[in-house]
Amino acid sequence: MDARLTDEHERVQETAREFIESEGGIDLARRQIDGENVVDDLWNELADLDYTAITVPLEYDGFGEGMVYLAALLEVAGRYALPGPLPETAAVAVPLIRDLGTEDQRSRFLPSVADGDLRMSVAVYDDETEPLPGGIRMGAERRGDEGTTEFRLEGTKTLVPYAAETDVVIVAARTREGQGYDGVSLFAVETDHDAVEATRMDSLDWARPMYELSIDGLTVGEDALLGPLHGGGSALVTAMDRFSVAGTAMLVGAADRAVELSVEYGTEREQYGQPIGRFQAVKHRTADMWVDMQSARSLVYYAAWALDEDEPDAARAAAATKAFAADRLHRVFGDDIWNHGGMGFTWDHDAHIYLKQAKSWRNFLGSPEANRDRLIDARLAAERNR
Amino acid sequence: MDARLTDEHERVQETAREFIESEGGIDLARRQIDGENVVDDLWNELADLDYTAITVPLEYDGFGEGMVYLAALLEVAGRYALPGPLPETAAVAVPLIRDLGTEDQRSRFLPSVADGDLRMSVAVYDDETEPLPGGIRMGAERRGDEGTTEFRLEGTKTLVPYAAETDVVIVAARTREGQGYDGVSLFAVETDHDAVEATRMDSLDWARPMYELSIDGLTVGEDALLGPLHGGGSALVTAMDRFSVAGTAMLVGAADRAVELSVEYGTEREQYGQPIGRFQAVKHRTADMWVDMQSARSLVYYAAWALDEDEPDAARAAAATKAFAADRLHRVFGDDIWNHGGMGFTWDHDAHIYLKQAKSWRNFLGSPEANRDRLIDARLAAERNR
Amino acid sequence: MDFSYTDEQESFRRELRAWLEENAPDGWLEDPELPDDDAERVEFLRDWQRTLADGGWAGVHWPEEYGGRGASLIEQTIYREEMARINAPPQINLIGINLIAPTLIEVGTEAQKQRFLPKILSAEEIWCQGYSEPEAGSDVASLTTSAEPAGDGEWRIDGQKIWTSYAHVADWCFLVARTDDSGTKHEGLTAFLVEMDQDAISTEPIHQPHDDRTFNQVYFDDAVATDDRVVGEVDQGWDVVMTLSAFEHGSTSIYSIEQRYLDLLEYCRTETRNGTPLIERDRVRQRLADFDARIQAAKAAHRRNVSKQMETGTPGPEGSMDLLVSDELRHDLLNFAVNLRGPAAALWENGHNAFDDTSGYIRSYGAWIAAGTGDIQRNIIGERVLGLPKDDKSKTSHRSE
Amino acid sequence: MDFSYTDEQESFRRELRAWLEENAPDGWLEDPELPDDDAERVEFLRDWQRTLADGGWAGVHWPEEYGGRGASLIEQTIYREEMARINAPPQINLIGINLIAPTLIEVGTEAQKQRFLPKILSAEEIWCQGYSEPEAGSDVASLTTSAEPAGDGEWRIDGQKIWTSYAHVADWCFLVARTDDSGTKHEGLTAFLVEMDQDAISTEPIHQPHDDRTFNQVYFDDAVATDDRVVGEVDQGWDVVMTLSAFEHGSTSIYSIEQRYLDLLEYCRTETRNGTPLIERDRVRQRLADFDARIQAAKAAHRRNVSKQMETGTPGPEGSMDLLVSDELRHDLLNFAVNLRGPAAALWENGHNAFDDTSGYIRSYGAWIAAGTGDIQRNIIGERVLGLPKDDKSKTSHRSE
Repeated sequence: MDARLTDEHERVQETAREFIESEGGIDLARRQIDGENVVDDLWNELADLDYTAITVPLEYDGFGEGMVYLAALLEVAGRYALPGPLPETAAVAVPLIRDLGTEDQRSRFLPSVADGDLRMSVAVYDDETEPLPGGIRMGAERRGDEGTTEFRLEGTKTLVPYAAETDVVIVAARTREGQGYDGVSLFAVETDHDAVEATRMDSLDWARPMYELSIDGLTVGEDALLGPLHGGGSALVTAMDRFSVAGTAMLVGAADRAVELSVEYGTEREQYGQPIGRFQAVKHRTADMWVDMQSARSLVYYAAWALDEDEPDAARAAAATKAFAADRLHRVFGDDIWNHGGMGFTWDHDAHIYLKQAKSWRNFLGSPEANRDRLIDARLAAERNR
Repeated sequence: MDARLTDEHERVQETAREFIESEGGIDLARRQIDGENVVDDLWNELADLDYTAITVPLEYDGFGEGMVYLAALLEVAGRYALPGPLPETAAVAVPLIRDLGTEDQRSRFLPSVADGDLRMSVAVYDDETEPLPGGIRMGAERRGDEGTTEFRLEGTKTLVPYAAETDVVIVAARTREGQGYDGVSLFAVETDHDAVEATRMDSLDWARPMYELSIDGLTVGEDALLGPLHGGGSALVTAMDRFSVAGTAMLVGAADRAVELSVEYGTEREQYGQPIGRFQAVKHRTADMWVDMQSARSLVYYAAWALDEDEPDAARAAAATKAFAADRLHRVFGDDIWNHGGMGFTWDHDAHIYLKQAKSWRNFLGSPEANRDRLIDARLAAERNR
Repeated sequence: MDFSYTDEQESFRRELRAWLEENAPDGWLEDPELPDDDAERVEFLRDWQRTLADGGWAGVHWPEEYGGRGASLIEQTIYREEMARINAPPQINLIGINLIAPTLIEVGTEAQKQRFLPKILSAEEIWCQGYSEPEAGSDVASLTTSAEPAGDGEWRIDGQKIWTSYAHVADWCFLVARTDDSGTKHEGLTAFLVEMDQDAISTEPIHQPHDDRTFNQVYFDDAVATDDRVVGEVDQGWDVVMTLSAFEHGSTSIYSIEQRYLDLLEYCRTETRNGTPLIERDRVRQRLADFDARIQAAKAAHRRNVSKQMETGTPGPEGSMDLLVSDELRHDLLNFAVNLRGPAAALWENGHNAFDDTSGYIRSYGAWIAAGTGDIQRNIIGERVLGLPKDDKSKTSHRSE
Repeated sequence: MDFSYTDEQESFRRELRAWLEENAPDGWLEDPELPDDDAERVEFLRDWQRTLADGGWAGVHWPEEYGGRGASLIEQTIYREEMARINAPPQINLIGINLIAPTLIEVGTEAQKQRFLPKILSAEEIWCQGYSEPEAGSDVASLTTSAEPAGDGEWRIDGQKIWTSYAHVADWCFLVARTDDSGTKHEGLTAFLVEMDQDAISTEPIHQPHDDRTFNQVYFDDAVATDDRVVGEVDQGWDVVMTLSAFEHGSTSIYSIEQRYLDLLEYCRTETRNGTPLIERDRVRQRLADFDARIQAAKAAHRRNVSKQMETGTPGPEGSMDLLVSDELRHDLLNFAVNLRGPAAALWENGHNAFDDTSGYIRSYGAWIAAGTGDIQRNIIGERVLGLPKDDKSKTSHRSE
């Protein structure tokens, strides 16, 4: 056992930090928030640094690394609320294609992702109020005879991150009526079809745009089907686990920064002739922020490791990570605002960027409540097998 | 509107306080805890002060006062964790007999209660793990013909407060199979029958003993039946509301005292050369204790008033009172221990007496969760009728 | 003890309710919505306050001689209940109505009253309050904005204020400046009424996290005020600050929070997830019931406190409890409301409107801070209500000196 | 990064598990219960520690030359996991094993090691720790118990200690006393090994809220210690205190908390209310899942911390996080467990046994305080981990000076 980041992980964190700082740090996110699209240029640079290749297998020109390595990097990205579909591409799409794809699909997508030529996202919801799996409704009608299977996709997916900034979106559709995830199939859909249109939604977190993705009668071949027909559900669940851990890794990086901001302000800002960090209310609140951040970080590392190692408790660990971190890290950012008084409640202070990110993530792909349900089911199953 | 205690309420509080202090204050509870029975002597004195007559109607030699007056008194009693079945007698049994009793029953019981000659309690549970109404199981078999109706009670009630120190226990039994409270009837059972035996249980709060009350084939006449046959449920629910408000009033008095203790200690005790109440951790925790206590007190007063006035939201207010206060006042006592450091975690410090009382009350006659269920049902019904 | 309203109080309610049904802005009762456009919104709110003033409902707690109704604290509570019931638009000149006018009535000159009160009431002149400064925060007495006599009965004001609500639309500012720095920080302050329409005053909006810009920085660069605009005595401004802050504690937002809660309850009855109304979920019911109990507790506590004030006349430090409880309740309620939206919590709602939950939840962080932060309320309760030893470092804010 | 155990570490676990299955007290594995009677319980626990010592499992982290196994921090973690798995009886001489012996090994004389270590290991001599005093509380350096040279190599000790666990059964006390009061409060302290069997020492049990009396007040009235019982240098006792307190931070109770949680989970699977298992209730499931996540987080954090210590060798102030998280978790879990009992929460359970939830829940208040209180842990984290400005008034306890 050595439950620390390796020297290599720490090196990549340091490099990433230097790189993002040199590009302006959190100003990248602020520019995105102000309406600029910083993703295209940024992505090329991320590719130059090989970050897009991290989770791509060696045989497809990648580094064959897993969630731990990626989480280490995403912590740094989260510190700057870095725009771009890095979690979607590297934590969700690449492992799905790696695990489910045919040789043809892998060759088609993975080297391009590694090179930075292809960005990917994932579209699950058809209804922004229904939790999963109920929120998956789009039908994909099977056509053609045995030899020439085709699917016709029709409908509108919602809450698709970065849909307009990505080339391929993995779309969850129902190919068969079924309970829960049964009957769900995954399709890799290229976004530059005429029949596919992305419309920007008013995402709470303007640094991470969300889109409606309307698919107006798009016919795709069997080569777009990712994994077994009707049987994409379990892979989707694992993909969402990876997404949850990746997203939480970003929030942990942000929370680490929020603690720093509170410590800096608590040391410098004086009220009544004293640095405010000397008041126990501020000091203890900041200590609690740090404890919550370290706890969430520990869960992220463990879950990332368990996913990489295919440990039997990987799903439980991912569920615990999201269930634990969602509201607690949200509170960390709120407490940072609070520690800063009036200065914290301004657009110029970074906490609101993180706060909105945390709130956006809370219910996305599974609320803490839903994850607690999953967690306890997994725990009970494990105990029965002991 | 004048939502304050009246001068008369305040006078009775002052008198009660002086009286209890003169009797030793919380040492009465400590003597009871140490195994002495202080109830008998104390009750005579309470009767001399007319406290036992407060809720007895004027025409039965009482004062005809209601829950507000009683709550004001019980706050003081709670401050000293005063032993004795005062809530059981004055808040539960007397109003039940007043509201449900025949003229004969009223005349038989109420003047004796007012005089201090009769103490009463209430027995609902047959199973100490089942919440109500499922916990009411004892059957009362109807016997005899029309003219000479009798009931044969057989079984063991549990968690009966002060059963051995009371003369009459109101026993909830099932006279008919039914859902929920349907089929529940109430019987006034005298405890000095040979067929009735009270066995002390190891109550968490030794100042308020609990008993198993075994009834070994006791036949009672129709004059023991209180209220309608099969239809005692709704009166029992209201009685429990009164009990909840009365019990919470005692806890509020205790919490008021706990705040005082923390303030005293925070002012006197020095650590690192400073009174510890100057540290914000202690100061803010104590402020929160006070806020919770005042909030619970406000709910008690409102619910007591609403019960007295038969306001349409009386049940909702009682449910809110117990739901709000149970865990929060429990935490007030825990925080008082905490503020006192090692000194708080001793038998000599009073907080543990209050803490155990709060924990004993938490689930008794309805957990906070069950009360929240009731509250929201009542609120929804009220909103539908707006 | 009596928690119910008298017939007379109920008739006050009926009169107000009838008036509101007659005079609420067009369509408001069916669908309360403020104009999106900033300028339109200001105009709408000015109109609304003028309508209130014309009906005698703008400053109900003002004495009748100044256009009020001399409403008792209990009637003011009824007023709040009724306004909350229809989600009434806010009074744009609330600072003037609730803080500045009562202060002028108490310590202003007769000429000041005659000059200012009518236009405060009708919102013809909107007011802001210049207290906070970048380096002073909640420690108002440390302010450094200076006012110096410039001859001819004029004062020259220099300095910077921050967190000034409505400064960008205000016609007048109730400003506290330092006129003598030789004494302790509470000495040598003076309160001025400063006209905002001067070249020497500029405002810069502060961009807030809910994408709103109603707070401002205000720069004074040789701004002018005349002797007759001094409130109270020169160098005795701290007394004026204390007079004004006593009025801050009389308020409560519990009734508007209750209305939000009832709206949320209705949402939970009608909104479904997987075909089941939210209200049927145990976890939703339990949370709603806890909010219900907290609101009932806060309302009962407020009524007890009002009853006490009816006798004593002064709001005690117990007002800190209402602020603490209300601010946390509002925040928790709105946060919960956003979470209930499901995956859509990742989206803004209704274009950042004043009445949507998402904006409200973000704004609630600001409300916490504007109210002086829970830390300060807890200091006030600990020190002034309970008598715990004061930390000489942690003054319990200007509200309570 | 690797959270798994090596084969070697797993074989340590297998060896221990096999030994425990062979050597646990009779019937313990089926039904772990300590004797009710105080004297019997002490005898039972002495026997158990002797059994552990005989098997080489009493002081696994001690060097082999003193009867330990030189177990690494990771092996110590495995040891805790396995002990928790069977709810093993506590080691009665845990203070000796975990704190005093390691301190003697580091700073004691060879004669002290030879004399004391074997009997600590076998529990032939039980130890207590004399730090806290009525007026000193968590501020250990303010202690006033004095030791003065009385000639012939003897010291005379006078004063009073409080919260001294096991003093009523202890044979020896690790005592810190003031030998020079001319300097600052951290100077002039000396650590002594004091034999408890003297007329000049009396103990008085402190009655605790869970009706236990394992804490004591200890009175020293001209008690004697000889020169060879001084640990470290005379007047340099603070260094010894610091050496000992470093060992306090190496511990964790998260594995026994996890075992409690698993027991509670089992309870919820089998226990019904209204005919339905508790585990099927949404509100129960949600709470259990939250505990589960908190426990997983604390375990992962502990492993990260242990991995770091394996390199650095010293437990950092991060140990405060483990204390804070564990103490709150234990309390919340036991409080919840009691609440789950339904109306029976109004009763003691199983006669106040060490393993019942009700006693545990009450005892958890004491554990909080004994651990130095969350306030102090938060000070340590704020000041020593995060570097926030130190309040000269709020020393972060003797643990961290």
